[in-house]
Amino acid sequence: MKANIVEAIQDAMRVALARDKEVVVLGEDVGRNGGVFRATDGLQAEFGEDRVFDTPLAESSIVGVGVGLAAYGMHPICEIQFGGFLYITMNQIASQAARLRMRTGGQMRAGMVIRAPYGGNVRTPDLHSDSLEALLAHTPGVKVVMPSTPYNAKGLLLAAVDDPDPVVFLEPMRIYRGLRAEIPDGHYEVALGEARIAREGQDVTLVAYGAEVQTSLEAAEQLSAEGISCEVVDLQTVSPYDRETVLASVEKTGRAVVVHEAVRQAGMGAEIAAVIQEQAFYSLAAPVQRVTGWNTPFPFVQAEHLYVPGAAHIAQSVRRALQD
Amino acid sequence: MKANIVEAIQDAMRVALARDKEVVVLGEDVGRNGGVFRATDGLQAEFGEDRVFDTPLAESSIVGVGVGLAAYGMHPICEIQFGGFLYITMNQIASQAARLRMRTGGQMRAGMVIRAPYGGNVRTPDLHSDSLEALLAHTPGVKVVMPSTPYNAKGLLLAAVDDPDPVVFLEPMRIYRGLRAEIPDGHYEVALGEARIAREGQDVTLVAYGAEVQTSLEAAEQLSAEGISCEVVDLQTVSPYDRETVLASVEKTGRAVVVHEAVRQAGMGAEIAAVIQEQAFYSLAAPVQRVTGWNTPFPFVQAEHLYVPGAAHIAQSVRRALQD
Amino acid sequence: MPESFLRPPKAEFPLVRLVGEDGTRLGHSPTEPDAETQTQLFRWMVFGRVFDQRMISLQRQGRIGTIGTIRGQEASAAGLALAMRRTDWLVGSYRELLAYVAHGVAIENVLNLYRGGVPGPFPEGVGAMPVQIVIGTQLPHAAGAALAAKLRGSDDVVVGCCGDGATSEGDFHEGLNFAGAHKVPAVFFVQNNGWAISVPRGRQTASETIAEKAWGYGMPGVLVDGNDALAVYAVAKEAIDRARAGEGPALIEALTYRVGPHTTSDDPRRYRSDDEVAQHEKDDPIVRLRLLMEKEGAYEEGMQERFEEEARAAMSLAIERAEAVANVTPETIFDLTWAAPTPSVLRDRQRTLEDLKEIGEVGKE
Amino acid sequence: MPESFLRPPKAEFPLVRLVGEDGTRLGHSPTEPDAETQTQLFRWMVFGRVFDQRMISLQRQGRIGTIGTIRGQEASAAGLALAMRRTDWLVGSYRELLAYVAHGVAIENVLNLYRGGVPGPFPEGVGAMPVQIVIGTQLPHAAGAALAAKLRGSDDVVVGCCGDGATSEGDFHEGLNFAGAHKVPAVFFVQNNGWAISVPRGRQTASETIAEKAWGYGMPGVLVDGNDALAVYAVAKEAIDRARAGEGPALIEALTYRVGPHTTSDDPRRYRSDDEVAQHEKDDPIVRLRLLMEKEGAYEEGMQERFEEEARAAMSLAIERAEAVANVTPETIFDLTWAAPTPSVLRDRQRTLEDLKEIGEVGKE
Ligand SMILES: Cc1ncc(C[n+]2csc(CCOP(=O)(O)OP(=O)(O)O)c2C)c(N)n1
Ligand SMILES: Cc1ncc(C[n+]2csc(CCOP(=O)(O)OP(=O)(O)O)c2C)c(N)n1
Ligand SMILES: [Mg+2]
Ligand SMILES: [Mg+2]
Repeated sequence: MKANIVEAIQDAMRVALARDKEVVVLGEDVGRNGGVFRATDGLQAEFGEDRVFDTPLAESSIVGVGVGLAAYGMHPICEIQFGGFLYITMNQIASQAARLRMRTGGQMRAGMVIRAPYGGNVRTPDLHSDSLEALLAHTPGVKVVMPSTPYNAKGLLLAAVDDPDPVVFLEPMRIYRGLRAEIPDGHYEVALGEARIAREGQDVTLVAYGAEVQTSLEAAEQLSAEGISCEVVDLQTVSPYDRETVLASVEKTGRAVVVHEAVRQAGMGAEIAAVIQEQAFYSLAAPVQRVTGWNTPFPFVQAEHLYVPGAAHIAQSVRRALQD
Repeated sequence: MKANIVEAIQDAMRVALARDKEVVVLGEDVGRNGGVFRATDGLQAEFGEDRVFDTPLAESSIVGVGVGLAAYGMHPICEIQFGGFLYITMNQIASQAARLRMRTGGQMRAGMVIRAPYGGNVRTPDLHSDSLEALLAHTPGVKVVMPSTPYNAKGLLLAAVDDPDPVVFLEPMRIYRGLRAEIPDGHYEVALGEARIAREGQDVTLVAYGAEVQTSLEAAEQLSAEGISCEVVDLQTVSPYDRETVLASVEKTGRAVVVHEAVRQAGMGAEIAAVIQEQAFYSLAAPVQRVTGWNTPFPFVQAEHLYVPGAAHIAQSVRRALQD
Repeated sequence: MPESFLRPPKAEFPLVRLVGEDGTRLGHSPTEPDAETQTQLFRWMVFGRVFDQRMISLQRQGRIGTIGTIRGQEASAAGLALAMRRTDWLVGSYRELLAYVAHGVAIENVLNLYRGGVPGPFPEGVGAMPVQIVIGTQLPHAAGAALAAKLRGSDDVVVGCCGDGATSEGDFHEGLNFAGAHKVPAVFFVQNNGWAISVPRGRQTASETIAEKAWGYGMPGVLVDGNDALAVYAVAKEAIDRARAGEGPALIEALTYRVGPHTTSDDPRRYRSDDEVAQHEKDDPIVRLRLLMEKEGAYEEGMQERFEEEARAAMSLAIERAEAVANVTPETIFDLTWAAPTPSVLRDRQRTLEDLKEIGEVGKE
Repeated sequence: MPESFLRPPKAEFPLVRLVGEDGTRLGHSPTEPDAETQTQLFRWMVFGRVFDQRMISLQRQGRIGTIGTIRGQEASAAGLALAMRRTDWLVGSYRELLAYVAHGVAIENVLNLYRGGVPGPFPEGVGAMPVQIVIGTQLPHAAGAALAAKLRGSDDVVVGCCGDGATSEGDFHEGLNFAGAHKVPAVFFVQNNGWAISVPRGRQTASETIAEKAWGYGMPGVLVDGNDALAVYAVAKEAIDRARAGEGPALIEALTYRVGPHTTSDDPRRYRSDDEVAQHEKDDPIVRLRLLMEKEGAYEEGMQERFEEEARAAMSLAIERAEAVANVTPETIFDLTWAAPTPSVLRDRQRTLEDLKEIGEVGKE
C-alpha cells in the first residue's frame, strides 16, 4: 500500500491491535476523534472502546496507567498529544516505566509504547514543537525511536510494540503527510537499535534522525552538485543507538556532522560527537560539527524556520568540516 | 565562621532572608523540622511562618507556586527534598519557569531558586540519589549551579538568589557534612557562570562539579605521586557553563577527562567533550575521556560505590588519556 | 450499623441563574451588576462575538496561527472579567482571550501571540499572567501569585481559569489544594463548555459536577449558568469579594457550551452531532442578556449594532498595528532566554547569529 | 436567592468503628471478619510489631538502610491485607510493608530491598506491584492494573495505598480520577497517620476529611477508625467486594497515628510533642483487639506470646537467608536495565565491566 508517515503509523497500530489482544491504545482524543492528527482514525470503530479509548486530560496518568496496564501483562500504546507535554510525564517515564523491571528484579516489565509527535516548522503554539529526545536518551531503561519514512515508521512501531522494554516513539510532525511511499501490507518489523545508511557517500558523515533525515538528504543532494559526497546515517533508534554503524561511517569518511532540531547543549549531538571523538579519534580529520536548535527554548513561530536546521544550515557545517 | 556545606547553605539562606524581604523559603518539611538535612534549621523560628513555610507534599506545585510568587515580584527559594523528584517538576521548570520571561516579552521573570540535594554513595532509597543536571542543562532559560565547597556553596547560593533567572541549585548530599572550612560572615557572592581552577596542573585537565570535584582532587593528589600533574576545573555553574576556562585549560594541557556521577549518555560529559573537540581540536593530544555513571538507572545501594566515580575510576581514565 | 459503610457522592449543587434563557428575570442578588456594568457586560459580549469571527477569518487567511473559538462562552468570560478589579490577576488560558481583553490586556498583545510573535507587555496596572497553552499548568501559578499578594499585604485577588478537561490534570489538584491549605486570595473559575476537544465532560471525570471538587480542597464551590452573564458576574463578584476579605479561595463552575470547533484545526462533526450543537446554539448568551435588557428597559435602540461597529473598529486598528511589525528576530529569542546572560551565553549568541548571517537567513521570513 | 451563592464544604463522614478503644464491641457488620480471620488479624498485627522492632534494630546495626516505622498502624495494614484475596493486587509504599507481608510477599523480599539489593520475586499468585518510594506515583499504576483486570475479564481487585501527605500529589488526583471515570475495580486506601514527616494533616489540605475527596472523583468514600482492625477489615471488605462486583472504585481513609518516627533518620521531637504521642500510644490497636477478643472469649491464653515467638522466628530465618547473599553485582544492574538489550548496549556493558575489573572494584563491597 502507499502511505504517508501518519498513515503508516495508523496502519502499524491496526496491525498490532489485530494480532495481539493485549495491545490497547489510549490517550487524549484517540477514540471517536481519531487523534488530533488522525493517527488513530477508525481504530476505535474497528476494535471497540475496550481496545482504543480516550483518557482524562492528564498526561502523567496516561503513562502511569500504561505502567499499570503493562505490569498486569497488557501492552499499551499511549499517545501524548504533543512531544512538549512529555515534560509532564518525565516522572512516570523515568522513575517508573524505565525502572519497573529493575525494581522487581526482572519479574515485571513496563512493555509499552509512548507515542508523541514532535518538532517545529509547523506553526504550532507554545510547547507544541519541542524535541525532547535527549531527556529520554539520558534515561536508561526507556528506548527512544524516531522514524523518518513511512516504511520505517510502520516497521519501527511494530517492533516497538513487540519490545518488552518501554519505548518512546517520537513522530516527525513536520513530515507526517509530506512523504508518501509504498509500504508492505501486514506485519513487518524494523529492528530497534539499528541505524540505516540513508545515502552512501565518501567525504563526510551526516548523522540524523526523524524529520532531519529528510533535511540531511536534501542537503546532501545540494552538496553533491558541489562535488561533496555525503553519507547520511539515519539512527532510527536514538537510544540505545547504533554506535557501530556511526563509527564505521566516520572511520570511512573521517568527518562527521550531527543534525537535530533539539536544543544544542547536552543534546544527542553532544553524545554522538563525544562518542565519535572517543572511539574514532585518530580517524577524524576535523572536529565533529553539530547542527542543532539554539541554546534557547524553541522560539516563537516567527523565528522557527531559523531555529530548525534547514538544508542550508547543514550544508554550512559540512563545508566547515571539509575546510578544516 | 567555620561551616560545612549544609551549614554554609543554611547561612546563605539566613543572609538572603535578612537582606531582602521578598525572599521566602518553601518546601516539604522546611519549617519546624528545618528540612530533612537541616538546611533550613532555625529559619522559620527566626523569620516567621510567612517567610519560611511548609507546602503540601506536591513537587509540581512547589515549583509552580514559586513561579506565581516570582511573577508577582517575590523571590522564592523552593526546596525539593531529593534531586530525583525533580522529574516531577520538569514541566513547571522547563515549560514554565524557564520560559516566563520569553512568554511575556521580558515583562515578567521567574527569578527563583530551586534547591535539591543530589547524588549517590549515601545509601538512600530508590530515586534519592539521581543526578539530573543534564536534563536541566538541556533546558535553556534555567541556570544550574552545583557547589563543591562550603565557600562556593554559600557564595553561589547568594548569587543565585540575586539572579533574575530561575536557578536550580543542586547540593552535593555526599559531602554535605564532610568538608568543613572557613567562610566569610554575611553577604558575598560567587558569580554565576564562572568556573574556578580548583587545582593547577600541566598534564591533563579534569573537568568536574559538585561532589566529584572533591573526588577529582583526591585522584589528582594520588596521580601526583606518579608524577602526573592534573589541573582540576570546577565548573560551579553547570549551565550555562564557563566554556572559556575549560578550553583555556585544555589548550594548555592537551588532554581532558570529564567527571560526573550522572548517567553517561547525553550527560554533561558529552556536552563538554563535544565542545572541547569542536573548539580545541588541534590542541587535543588524545580523545576527551568521560568518567561517569553507567548507562543504567542509578543502581541498588549494594552497587552504588561502583557506579559513582571514585578516585580510582578517575585515575584510570587519566592514565588512559595520557597513554594515547 | 448502616447497611453500607460507603458514602456515595451526594453533594448537591443547584445551578445559579438570575436570567432565564428567554430573558426572564429569575432573581436578584446584592452582587449583581449595576446598570452601567450590565451595559458593559453586553458590550464586551458583543465584542467577544466580533473578536471570535475576526480571529477565525484571520486564521483562514493565514495571517494568524490556529486559534480557539469562544462563541457561546461570552457570558462566562465577560461576567468574570467585569467582576474583577483591574489590579486583580487573571491567570488563564487560550479560552479566556475575551476575559483577557475585557480585563485590560491590549488586543494587539493577543494578536502578536497568535501571529507567532512576542506578545506586547500588559498595560501598566493590569494584573495578568500570560495566556497559558499547557493545560492546567497555570493553576499553581495562580495559587502562588495569590500567596504573594497575601504575604505582601496587597488586597489583590488572583483568578485562575481553566476548562473542564483541565480539571483532570495533576496541576489542577495541586494548585487548588495549595490554595486551600494556605487560604490564599484566589478564585478558580472553570468554564465547563461540555468538551475537552472531543472528550465529553461525562468521560473526563465521574463526579457529577466540577463544583463539588471544591470540597476536597476545603473551599466552597458553586455551579453557575455560564450563559447568564448576570449570574456569572454575581457569583464571581461574591467569590472575589470574599477572597479579598481574607476568607480564602473558592471554585466556580460556569456551565456553558462551546458552539464552535475547539480550534480552527478541529472538526467537531467527528465527535458530536449537529443536533446537539443546534440545541445549544439556541441559548445564545448575547441574546439572553439583550432580551432581559429589553424587558427591563435597559436596552437602547441600536446598541448592539453600535457595539459591533465599535468592536470591528477596535479589531481593525489592532490588526493594522500588529501587522505593521514582525517583532521577532533571532536576537529577540536569545535576549529573552536569559535576564542575566553569562559571557559564554553572549559568545554563543554571537556565533549563532554569525552562522545565520553567513547563510543569509536572518531577516528572511 | 440565597444569602450566599457559595456552598461551603459540608460532606459529613462519621468515623466507622466496630470496637471501642477499651475493646468494647460497638457494632456488627456482615462484612466483619469471622473468628478465624479475627485471630489471623491479631496474629499479623503482632507480627507487625515484631517486624517493626526488628527492622529498626537492623537499621541501627547498619545491616539495612533507612526504614519507615509502622508502630501504631498495624490494624490498618492487617485489616486491609486480610480483606484482600491473594490474587488481588496490592500497590503500596514503604508504609505498607506489613500489608505486603500479610498479603503473601516474602519477608526476604522486603529485607533484600532494604539491604540495598534486588528484591526477590513475588511468590507465584500473589498480586502486587513493588514497594513504591516516590510518593503518590503508584496510584495511576493501581488504576491501570485495575483497568487491565477489567479488560481481561478477571475479577481481581487492585488496592492502591498511600499516606495522608500523598493525597496532595498530582498523581493521587490523576489516579483516582482515572479510576472513577473508567469505573475500574480499584480500592484506594489512605492511611492517615496524622503526619507527612513533619507536616501535620491539617496543613496538608484544607478538606476536613480525606474521605470526602472521593466525591470529587464520583466514587464513594468512607472514614474508618484505622486502629480498629475489625472495622478496617469490614470496610475494606465491603469496598473490595463492591469493586469485584463491577460497581467501581471507592476511597477509604483509615484514621490512625504514627507512634514512632517517620523513619529511622527522623527525629519527631522537632515537630510534635511527647504528650501528643503519649496520648496516641494509649490507643494501641493490638491491645484493642486483644481486649475485644478477651471480652468475647476469642482470646486463648498465651496467644500473643505464641505469635510473637512465631514472628521472631520468621524474622530470624528471613534475615539469615537474606544476609547469606549480597545479590547485586554490576552485571545485575546492566541486565535489569533492558529486557531486550541491543548490540550497542551489550558492548557498553562489556566495556564498563572491563573498566571496573581493571581497577579491581568488582566484587569489593
Ligand atoms: C498539558 C496539555 N495537554 C494537552 C494539550 C492539548 N489540548 C489543548 S486544548 C485541550 C482540551 C482542553 O479542554 P478543556 O480543559 O475542557 O478546555 P477547553 O478547550 O474546552 O476550553 C487539549 C487536550 C495541551 N495544550 N496541554
Ligand atoms: C515524590 C516524593 N516527594 C517526597 C518524598 C520524601 N518523603 C518520603 S515520605 C514523605 C512523607 C509522606 O507522608 P504520607 O504520605 O503522609 O505518608 P506516611 O509517611 O505518613 O505514611 C516524604 C515527603 C518522596 N519519597 N517522594
Ligand atoms: Mg472544555
Ligand atoms: Mg502520613
